[in-house]
Amino acid sequence: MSDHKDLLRAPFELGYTYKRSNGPVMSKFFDGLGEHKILATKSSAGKVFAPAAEFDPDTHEALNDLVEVGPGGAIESFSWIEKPQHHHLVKNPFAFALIKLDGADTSMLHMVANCNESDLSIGTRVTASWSSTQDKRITDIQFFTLET
Amino acid sequence: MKKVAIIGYAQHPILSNAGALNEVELIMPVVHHLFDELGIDQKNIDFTCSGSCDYLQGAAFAFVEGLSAIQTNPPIKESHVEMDAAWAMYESMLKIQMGDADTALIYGFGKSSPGNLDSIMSLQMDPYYISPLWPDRVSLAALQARVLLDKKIVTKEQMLSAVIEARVNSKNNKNALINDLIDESTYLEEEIISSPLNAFDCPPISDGSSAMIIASEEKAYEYTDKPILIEGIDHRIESSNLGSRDLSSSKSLQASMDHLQLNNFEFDVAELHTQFSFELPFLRSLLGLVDVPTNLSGGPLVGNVMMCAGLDAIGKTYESLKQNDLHRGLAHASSGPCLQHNMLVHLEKEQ
Amino acid sequence: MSTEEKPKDYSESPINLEYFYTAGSATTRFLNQVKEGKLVGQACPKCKAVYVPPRGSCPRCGVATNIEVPLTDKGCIESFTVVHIPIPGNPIVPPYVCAMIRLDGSNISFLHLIQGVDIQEIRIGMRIQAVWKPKEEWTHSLENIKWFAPIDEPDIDVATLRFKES
Amino acid sequence: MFATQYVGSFGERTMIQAGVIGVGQTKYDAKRRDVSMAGLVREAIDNAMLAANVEWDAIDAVVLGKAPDMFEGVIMPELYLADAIGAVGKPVLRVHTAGSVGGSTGVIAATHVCSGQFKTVLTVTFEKQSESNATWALSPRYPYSPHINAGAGGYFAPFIREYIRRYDAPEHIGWKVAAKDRQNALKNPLAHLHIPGIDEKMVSDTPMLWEPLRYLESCPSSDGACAMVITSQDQVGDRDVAWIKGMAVRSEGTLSAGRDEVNPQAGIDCAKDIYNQAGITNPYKEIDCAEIYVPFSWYEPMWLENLGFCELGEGWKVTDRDATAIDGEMPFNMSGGVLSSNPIGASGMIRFGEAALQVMGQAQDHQVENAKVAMGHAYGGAAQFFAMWIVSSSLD
Repeated sequence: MSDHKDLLRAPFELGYTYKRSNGPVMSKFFDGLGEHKILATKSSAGKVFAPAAEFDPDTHEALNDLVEVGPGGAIESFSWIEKPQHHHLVKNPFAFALIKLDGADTSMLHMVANCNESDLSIGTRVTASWSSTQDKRITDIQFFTLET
Repeated sequence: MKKVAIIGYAQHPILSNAGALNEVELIMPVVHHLFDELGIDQKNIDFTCSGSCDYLQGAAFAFVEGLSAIQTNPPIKESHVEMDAAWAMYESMLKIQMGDADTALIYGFGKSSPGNLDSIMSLQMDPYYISPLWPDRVSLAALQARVLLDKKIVTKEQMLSAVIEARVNSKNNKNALINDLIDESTYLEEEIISSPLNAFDCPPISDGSSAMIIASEEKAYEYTDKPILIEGIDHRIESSNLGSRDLSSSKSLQASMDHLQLNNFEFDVAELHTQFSFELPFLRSLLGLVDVPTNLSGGPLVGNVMMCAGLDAIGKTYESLKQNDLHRGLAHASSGPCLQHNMLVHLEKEQ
Repeated sequence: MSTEEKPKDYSESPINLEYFYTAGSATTRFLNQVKEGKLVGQACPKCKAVYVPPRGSCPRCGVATNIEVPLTDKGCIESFTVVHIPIPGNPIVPPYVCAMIRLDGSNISFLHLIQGVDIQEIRIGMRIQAVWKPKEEWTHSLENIKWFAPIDEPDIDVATLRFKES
Repeated sequence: MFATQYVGSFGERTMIQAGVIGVGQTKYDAKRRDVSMAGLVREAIDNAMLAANVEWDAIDAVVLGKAPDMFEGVIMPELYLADAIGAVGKPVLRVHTAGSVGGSTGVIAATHVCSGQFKTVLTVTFEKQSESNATWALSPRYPYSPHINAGAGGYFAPFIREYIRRYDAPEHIGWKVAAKDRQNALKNPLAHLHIPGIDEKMVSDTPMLWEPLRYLESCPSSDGACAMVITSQDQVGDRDVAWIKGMAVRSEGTLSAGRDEVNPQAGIDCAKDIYNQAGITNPYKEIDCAEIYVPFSWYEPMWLENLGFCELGEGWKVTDRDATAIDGEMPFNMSGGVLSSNPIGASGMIRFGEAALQVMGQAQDHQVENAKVAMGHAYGGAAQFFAMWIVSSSLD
């Protein structure tokens, strides 16, 4: 048997840039981000899903009625990261948060930055901060910041 | 419907880094241990099913490598779920109930040490809206913890005692990875990873494997006078849309409780696949287990082998019933962020 | 004339994960020998089948291969293909021959390259031997063998290679 | 003490009879850029539920299958897809058995019904290969491993060469299968490859990829999904049904001494098992048509032999005398097969589903006249994982 210290051990990277085709609903959502708009989908029962969901989880209905929500909203929950890990996109202390955008019935997971942990609580108002990029990705919203 | 019994369970000692062992070397000892204990070999097994996840160690087809641990000459009836091995047990049970098998071998293996579990598990999320933000598994759990704390469904004191008790209970599990005791001040001084969770609230990075053998009730009597039967089993998933879920409750578990008629049912013991401290008091309350000895093995907080920990909860419940004068046990397995997918297994020892 | 770039109909999602590969015990034992220029298979204690490279088990019997069996670097071509297309991440320039190499005394084959011969000459059953890199370049990898090249020995009937339990 | 030898028919094994009442597929294509993963999967599900004439409240459980998560970079996609596949509030299982997964997922879905735990089960499999590159995803580069990887074709080509050597098969057999399956694909509007005027000459004129395999002798890389609704006898009503008369899986270890990669024992055993269950003694005579997993042309003659449709060494002759053509004695891959559409994780279920469509009389332009008994087959890994079933238009 080999001793642990003799063990062969080497780093490797599993890296690939995936190509995501967004489909009709999410394409409109990502196009909307380019115009600094956040789109949601509205079910036949009137429930508003933001970001624009393709399917209603409960009725299984395919959703395609798009409505604009936000860009402001209230925090429903958050987790504060004092020391971001290297894979995190924000390098200073920040939060992941569930944000219920104005006009939506469900909340959206994103990041909240440029603030302190003590600034945040459930109900705190935040608003989208737009990224300079337009990659048709969720990162086109850079993060959310405290509403002034 | 045909009844199914658990007739054996084995767990590899949980390691922080099993680098010295490849998949085959992890799986073989637990399977051989079970075979030796029951005096059988692979030829006595009608169906074999495993659970694992390629991404944990970054190898496509980890389960194909793992299959080399099993005797496959002659070829075997075999399948694999890319899920916790608790679901491999579920599939195996259906095979027995259908009449296509009388015995089944289930195994799971997982090595979380080769990669960064926090970033890897981000890929469980919606690939368009969520995973590009790389939310780590602790932060996702923390979102649920905060909701539960805010609604006073769980208290900080309960989280502390979940952590302390897990370490006390680890003495019951010779395979536990963590067995040092901590006190309140140590817990309170620990650095927060993602508030409100600190490192003690989170399960340790773990490598290991587990195996189980189940059989039809009839077959089980060939092995034991007091089979431990799966009296009820149910699993359900919830929406992937975290923002549309009520994180202060569990629709899936409530539905399973109703389906299995477990509301107000009295269990003697329970093992829950609660990976984070707050999940234990949350689920104990939800499942009516407040007065039931729960996670006597220490649970995932003292060793959490991904793709096995759910099967381990079932196995540990089985062991509790087998080794003690206990009658009814409840096991819980889960998958996905914020307890998205849950399984309940109601075990009873024949009296 | 400038060609206008077609708008992308997809979004890019880079996923880069870093891992540490650990070889495990059986592979470590094997590769430690490869580093010394030796090929050491592992045999099944039950059926005696010899595995190279070993993964630590005999899937025929489901037991650990705990017997070390030194092998030569000679063998035969159990079968092969001529690869004509470039493979992502593979630096070898096509066409090249990728063969199932069966070392003498072993009971499974592994894939490696064949060179040092006209591609048209290569056939199933052909005798071959490893061509090693210079010793100073040896590492813990079968890449220490640059390729296998034919040797002047009569072909083998591959039907005789099939393992049978004695 | 424990060994159980199973003999006798499927009906004797299980008290509950199950059948397919709806098959749904997507249009297969190299790149389905018009849909998300959820949208792709849902397209197949909507088609299956429409064909089965069932609503969501009739679905008791969902079984999802696909090949490695690395193809799409989504871990355990049943979690993300729960909403799209209508699984919320229900049990869902995710199967992964390499290339055979589409078939084994069908078997597991039917097992859900035959166990007596569920009445009606929705099963769906998919692959969206355009999200990445299959050759990369199947074998990323690892430390200490030589740069030998030559893709799936490079892996299977040596087995094919050994088959050709063993039985002295002429090279045009591969071209013939490739042309025949693509001609069938012209009758299947959902097929990925539609090559007008395809014939042996066109195949033989395409570049060599992995000798002896030419470009058109290899399967494409496709996006697509396939779904089925499987239900128990008491739920069928007056619907068209493909009754499951036999189903089985078999596996053997990759690197196992004595394994014959050309004619794997696991395939032989799996076929014998389903024939035994379905009461079939002469598959060539008693099976009307088959959808067999042929990703590289030569696998048709190889599987003809492995599955007992003919003696060893005779497979290429069966192909050569056009017996596997859609109007032949033993039609294989009427839909165009894996050679014409290959969304890997779904490819096995497409075989199972197309077999069902044949006995339900719903295969439209690629229908085999009067097909009553059909076989679906899938294989994966290093030709080591097998899943098969026999479906019939009647329960007796």
